[in-house]
Amino acid sequence: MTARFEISSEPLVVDDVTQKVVSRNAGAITVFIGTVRELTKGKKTVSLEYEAYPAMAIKMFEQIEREMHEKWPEAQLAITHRVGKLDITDIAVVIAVSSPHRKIAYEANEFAIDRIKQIVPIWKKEHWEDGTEWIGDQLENVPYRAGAPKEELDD
Amino acid sequence: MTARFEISSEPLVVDDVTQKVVSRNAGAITVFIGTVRELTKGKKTVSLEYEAYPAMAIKMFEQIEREMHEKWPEAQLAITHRVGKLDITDIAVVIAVSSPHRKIAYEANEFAIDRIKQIVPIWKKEHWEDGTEWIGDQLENVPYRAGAPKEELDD
Amino acid sequence: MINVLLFAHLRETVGEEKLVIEAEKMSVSDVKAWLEARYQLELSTVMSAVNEEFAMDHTIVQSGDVIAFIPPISGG
Amino acid sequence: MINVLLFAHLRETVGEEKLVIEAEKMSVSDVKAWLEARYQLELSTVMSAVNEEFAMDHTIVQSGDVIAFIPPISGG
Repeated sequence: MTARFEISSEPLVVDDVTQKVVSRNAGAITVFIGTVRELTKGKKTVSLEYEAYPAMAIKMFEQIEREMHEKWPEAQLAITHRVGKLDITDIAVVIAVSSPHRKIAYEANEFAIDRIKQIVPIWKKEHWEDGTEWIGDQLENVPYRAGAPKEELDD
Repeated sequence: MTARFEISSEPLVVDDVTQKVVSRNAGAITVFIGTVRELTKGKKTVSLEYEAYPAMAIKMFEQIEREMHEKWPEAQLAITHRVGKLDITDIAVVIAVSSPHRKIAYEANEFAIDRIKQIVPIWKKEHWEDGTEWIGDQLENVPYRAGAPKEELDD
Repeated sequence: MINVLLFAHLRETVGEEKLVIEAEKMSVSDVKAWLEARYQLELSTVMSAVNEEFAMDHTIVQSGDVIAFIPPISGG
Repeated sequence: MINVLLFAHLRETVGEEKLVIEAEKMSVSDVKAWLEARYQLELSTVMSAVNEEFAMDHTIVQSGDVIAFIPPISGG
């Protein structure tokens, strides 16, 4: 079986990620597909670039899985995050969660994307018509201590 | 463009449903995949059979879309429900929701499946090793009046 | 004439998915009574739809209309 | 020797994605000071990871370890 957590420089295929969580005991699979949108806070994105620290990103995906299993032992998780240059509507991340019951599949999936935005070392560079910028919490001024970094609230 | 709401007797292809909600303004797509699970309340399902009242089911999907737009005007919705005989892990329903922001994509998707289970005329017949039964709320004894029928809580 | 659609266990009990009643005008209750008089059915708690919209027991069904009986649903 | 990984704007500012410091043992703070002395960087608020685990300013980095600086993340 393919690894359930991946960083990929190739276009993502949603079904490849979903297949990893299919189970005879799953009545529900939720999939989150993060896509590149054109407008953020009124500014027009031309393209995006994602960079990752792959070895650590995979470890953080595994940590998210452990945290998820503490809350929802029956849920199964698979995540692939894209790196490289992406155009509008391209897929940046796919998260698939299966569970016997649907409520947990929604909750665990949303938990996973929230935690990805907190602890997984991946960076996005916006390319606008008039320039570029590495996105992050520009106001962040407290280094990571015991807990998680502050959550990004921009999407 | 293909209709966003469908009843299909062919195996469902998740990506066909997801593609219908792709948008340059969508930063998030959530997909719910309802699959046939083997065990329900400890009883082993061999296969399932779904029957629909297609014309009315499509109207009810459209009603769910209207209700969704009242709450979340920017969300887009597509639903396909399977009918006929299904085996374990086969897909019974696919719901795709896109939205500029992820929170709404999760909420609107869960709203859609909850409402499907309340108002869309589709019936499931369980085939066990020792018999069959049409599933429904066997305790339901109040006909539909102004509101919605009681929600099914079994999955 | 009034078209009656049956689904799930109602369809199986009656052995037909569609019936026709030769009448100009009936209430939903009348149609339920008509069916109960002919088949082993208990329809007092079954929902109905007239022309694909949920209906009430006192809703009037006209010739040409389609009335469907909707047992407790279990889709999704 | 200590391996230093740089990402995003830190990588672009330094012009390298990897640096090597010839040292047996340093704290994360020491590495930050070493980088700040050589490049136009302000690292006091930047997170770090030692061998792929988040680390503290007082965490000790040994020869052979990998220390990575993690600017505010923006994946997902």
